[in-house]
Amino acid sequence: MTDMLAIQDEIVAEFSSFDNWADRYEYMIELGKSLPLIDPKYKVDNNLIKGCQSNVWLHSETNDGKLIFTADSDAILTKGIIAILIRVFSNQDPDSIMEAKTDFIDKIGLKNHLSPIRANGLLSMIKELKMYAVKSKTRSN
Amino acid sequence: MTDMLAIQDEIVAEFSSFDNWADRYEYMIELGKSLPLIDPKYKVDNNLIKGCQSNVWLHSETNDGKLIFTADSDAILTKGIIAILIRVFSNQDPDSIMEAKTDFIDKIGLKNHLSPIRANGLLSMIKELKMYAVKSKTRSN
Amino acid sequence: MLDINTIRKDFPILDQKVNGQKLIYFDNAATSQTPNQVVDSIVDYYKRTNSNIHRGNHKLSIQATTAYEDVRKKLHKYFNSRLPQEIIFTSGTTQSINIITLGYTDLLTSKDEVIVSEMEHHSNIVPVQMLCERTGAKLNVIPMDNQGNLILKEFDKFISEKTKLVFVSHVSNALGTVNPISYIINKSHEVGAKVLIDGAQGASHFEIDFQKLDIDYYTVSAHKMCGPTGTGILYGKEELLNKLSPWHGGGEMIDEVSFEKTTYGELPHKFEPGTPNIAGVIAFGAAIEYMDNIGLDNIQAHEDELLKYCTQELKEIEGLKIYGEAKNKIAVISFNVEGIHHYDLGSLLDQFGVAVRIGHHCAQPVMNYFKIPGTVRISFSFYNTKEEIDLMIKALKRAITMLQ
Amino acid sequence: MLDINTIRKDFPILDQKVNGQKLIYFDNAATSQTPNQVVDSIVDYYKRTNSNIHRGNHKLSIQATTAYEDVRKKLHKYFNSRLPQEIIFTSGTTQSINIITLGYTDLLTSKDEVIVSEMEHHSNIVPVQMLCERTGAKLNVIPMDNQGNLILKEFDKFISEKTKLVFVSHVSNALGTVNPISYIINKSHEVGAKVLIDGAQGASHFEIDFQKLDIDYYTVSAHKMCGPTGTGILYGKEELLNKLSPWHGGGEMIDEVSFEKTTYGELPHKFEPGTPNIAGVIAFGAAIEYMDNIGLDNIQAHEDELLKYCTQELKEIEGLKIYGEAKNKIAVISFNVEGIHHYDLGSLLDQFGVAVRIGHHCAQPVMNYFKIPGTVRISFSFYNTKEEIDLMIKALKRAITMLQ
Ligand SMILES: Cc1ncc(COP(=O)(O)O)c(C=O)c1O
Ligand SMILES: Cc1ncc(COP(=O)(O)O)c(C=O)c1O
Repeated sequence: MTDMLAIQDEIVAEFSSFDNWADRYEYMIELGKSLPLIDPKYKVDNNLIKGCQSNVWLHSETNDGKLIFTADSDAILTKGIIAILIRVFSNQDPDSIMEAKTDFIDKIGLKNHLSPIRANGLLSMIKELKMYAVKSKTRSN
Repeated sequence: MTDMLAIQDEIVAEFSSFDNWADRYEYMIELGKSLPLIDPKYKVDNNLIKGCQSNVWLHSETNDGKLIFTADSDAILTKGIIAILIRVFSNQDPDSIMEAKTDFIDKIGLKNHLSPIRANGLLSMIKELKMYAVKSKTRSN
Repeated sequence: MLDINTIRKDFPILDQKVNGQKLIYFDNAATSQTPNQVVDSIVDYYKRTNSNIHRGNHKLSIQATTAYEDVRKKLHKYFNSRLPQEIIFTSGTTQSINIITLGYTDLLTSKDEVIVSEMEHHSNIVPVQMLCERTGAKLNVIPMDNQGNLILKEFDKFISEKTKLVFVSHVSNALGTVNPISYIINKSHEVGAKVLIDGAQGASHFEIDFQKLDIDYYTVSAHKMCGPTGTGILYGKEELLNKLSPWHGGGEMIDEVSFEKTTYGELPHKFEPGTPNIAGVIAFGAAIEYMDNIGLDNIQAHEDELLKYCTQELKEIEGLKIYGEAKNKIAVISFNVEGIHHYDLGSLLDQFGVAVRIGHHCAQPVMNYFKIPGTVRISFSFYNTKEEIDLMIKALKRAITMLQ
Repeated sequence: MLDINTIRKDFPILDQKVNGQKLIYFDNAATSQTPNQVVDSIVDYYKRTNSNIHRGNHKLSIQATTAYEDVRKKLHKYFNSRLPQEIIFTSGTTQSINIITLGYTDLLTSKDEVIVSEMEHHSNIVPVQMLCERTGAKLNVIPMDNQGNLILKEFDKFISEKTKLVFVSHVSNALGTVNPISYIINKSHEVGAKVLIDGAQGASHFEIDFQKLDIDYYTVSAHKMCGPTGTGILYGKEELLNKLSPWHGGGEMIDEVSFEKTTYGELPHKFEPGTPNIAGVIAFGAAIEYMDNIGLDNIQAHEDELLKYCTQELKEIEGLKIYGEAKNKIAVISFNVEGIHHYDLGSLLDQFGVAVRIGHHCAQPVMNYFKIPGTVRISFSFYNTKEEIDLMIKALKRAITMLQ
């Protein structure tokens, strides 16, 4: 488990190395393709996140006190966004997830490329990730 | 009975002699005061003309085949307008009234001083005057 | 203190002649004038941003959506609502009130009662009458006294567990009376009734804090507060609006549509079907900013001064009677002169360049109360001056002389 | 022939860069752009005329009222209605449709039937569903085929003496299909049913003659035909509108108001409560004039050419599927590319400066028919060019390469 802030800095550094939008987008698409895919049996309505313009399914499992996230979406750019989030949030303990700051999103200029609706979608995803952490804590208490 | 067109020309001439609005309005007010007033017993809802911003009552009687109009209003400028109309339309035979042109109204610049609602009121008055003529003809046939 | 000369530069419309005379615009309660800043925001929108909002995914659409939603946030802060989505954009006060009266159709029965005041604008009477007709609910009318105050002890008699809704204006457009809305709201809440405050004449004159006043519903028209025509807001508490059914269907207000089952979206979208007045809303934002910069305190102080001064001057005219002399009153003076019809007076004032409103001011019950067909109404805004009042008084005196 | 270069000078918004790229605006079905002439009319209104209308008696108010009513007359002539008062100003198509569906609440029972098409915009579905829910009337849905044509023999089966109302769009905003409204109107009239034509996508593209087509109700949004946001019209035959109750109450729409009895005014006022979007209506008039000067024949010819050219170019792209291939179709192309989500495509096109709409286009039943979540939609206006299509095709090809 790497420290969440360190991962965030890493991502910000990666994105700042691109000097045009096409490269940034191609990288997002690449990330999207690398997303740890959700087991098809969890791709159910119950795991759908509301507020996204494309469908986003999110699933979590606990492994050794840490939360492992898998996800999928029908849009590749959305997958890229989730891949970034999962890189930060997955394999962390619930407390860290609950307290995690997310200002790295502003730093990589993602919001510039998101419509308000999609920005809402992004917020919904983060909320959902944190909700899983809350739920997992309640369960283990 | 003077010819209706002659009366209209007369009115146009009178109004064109004023070179400022205040004189024109004062003349209208004067005309308003000279309006042949309706007998109070005819000042009933039935004789109210719709579409005017102030109340206008109109009554007609037949005398020797000619229509005699009397009227009243609670606003003096409106009375002035009716006075002008009555000067043209009263004491004429129904056929002349029905066929009368009313372009003298444009010529005296009255419409310039009327809001669209009041212009509607003016049209309503003329319509009413003509309706009396129609009715009187139907009755006498 | 306001620097009126500087302010007036923002309103080129005021600087013109009508009928050969300097325009004196005293018809602000009907619609206020629009400063350059607001007009510029419209031009800017159409020349740089124009695009349909919400469902769009391209740059212009994103910009337009952001600008539109920013105005919602601005109004939410300006009026201190608890949540931005409690601000619903409508085409104006009239539409706002109708959204509420339509929405309550399912919630009232013939056992319920509704209260309205005698002083209301038709927009706050007719929809309420329609609602009562649809549901059989009983309509109680708070009467007023001859100063133009609501008679609160009559209101106290009406208010009961049966009362479900109360409709009262913040300020009467015909008389200028500022109504005791806190009293009415508190009394109503004691029995569980909800209150709609018609704020068409309120928001332009003083600060309003929705949460502090515990307001259930409030309505505003942008065109009465330096904004454009065709937009306004309905404010409602979230929990109340959530319970209300939308009676207008269309695009944007739904979650999902199919012929089997359609589900409605969340606030504020539920009550904003179809393409809204996007340019209008953005310009409304500019208007709020403009008024906020001037400062509502300054506005109120200046308008009060005009009101006092003008009232005093008018009272010196023989035969002139003012309708509405409530202690708590603003920026509106309705009057008649003995023996002269309001219509004649208005017409002559217009010839003198003075724009006033005449007639029943969409408040016929008020006219019926005073047994008059109408009044001449002067109404001020912050850009008006004492000099304008002096000119108006002079014109009025000449008009009276001509007409008597 | 249109001189597009000259025309484009009227639309400064088209001459800008987004995301560092030349803007290509292909989202005209959502909202059209607004020429300088229309924007100027708004500025002129606020700087010279702004005033509340109808009840006013002073110069500004008279000018504003005249300008507003002149637009009504202009639209009456433009669309050839029998009477000016058959043109009701609303805030747009969605509001227009809701006025009708609310108005029919008293006129339908559970024995009646209503017909709608599968191809409609949510604004022409949801209010109709609400009406049927309120009244218990049965809703029949005309299905479509996979080319995007309404299946008329299914319509023929539905239409009967029980049918009271039919709701069909002139042009589908999702597919571009021009519907056979004459056929539908004639068949409906044979059984005494009335037809509402949702003209949101019609009036901007071709000439419409209300009387010749014997149209009962027609709706228009100004913002889709070079006009401003927040206004539009409801057209209805006088005798039909006279029978319809208003469901929105307020100022201006009444004859007399008292707590004993309120009577409604005549057309068009009955359906225009409250202060309307005065500036918007006046600008709508300027838009009609603008389009009329260009000429709808010219517009249609040019747009047809763009449609044909673009369709041809798109068809050469592997895996690209166009939804909506009706013979009679205009200015709209919906498509998807195999294996790529419309959302990804739209986002990349935006980066290339191409503004298109993605999603369900407020026509979820159409998406359900094709079993897709949405499409990319290109839509043209007369100011678009073949060069823009070429640039878009290039961008689209690059986007596809990036995404595959
Ligand atoms: C066919 C159709 N009907 C209705 C509407 C709704 O129009 P408005 O949003 O202007 O009310 C639209 C606009 O998207 C449309 O395309
Ligand atoms: C007190 C009051 N209520 C309601 C209204 C109606 O507002 P609008 O015409 O903007 O809908 C007005 C406007 O005259 C008003 O003064």
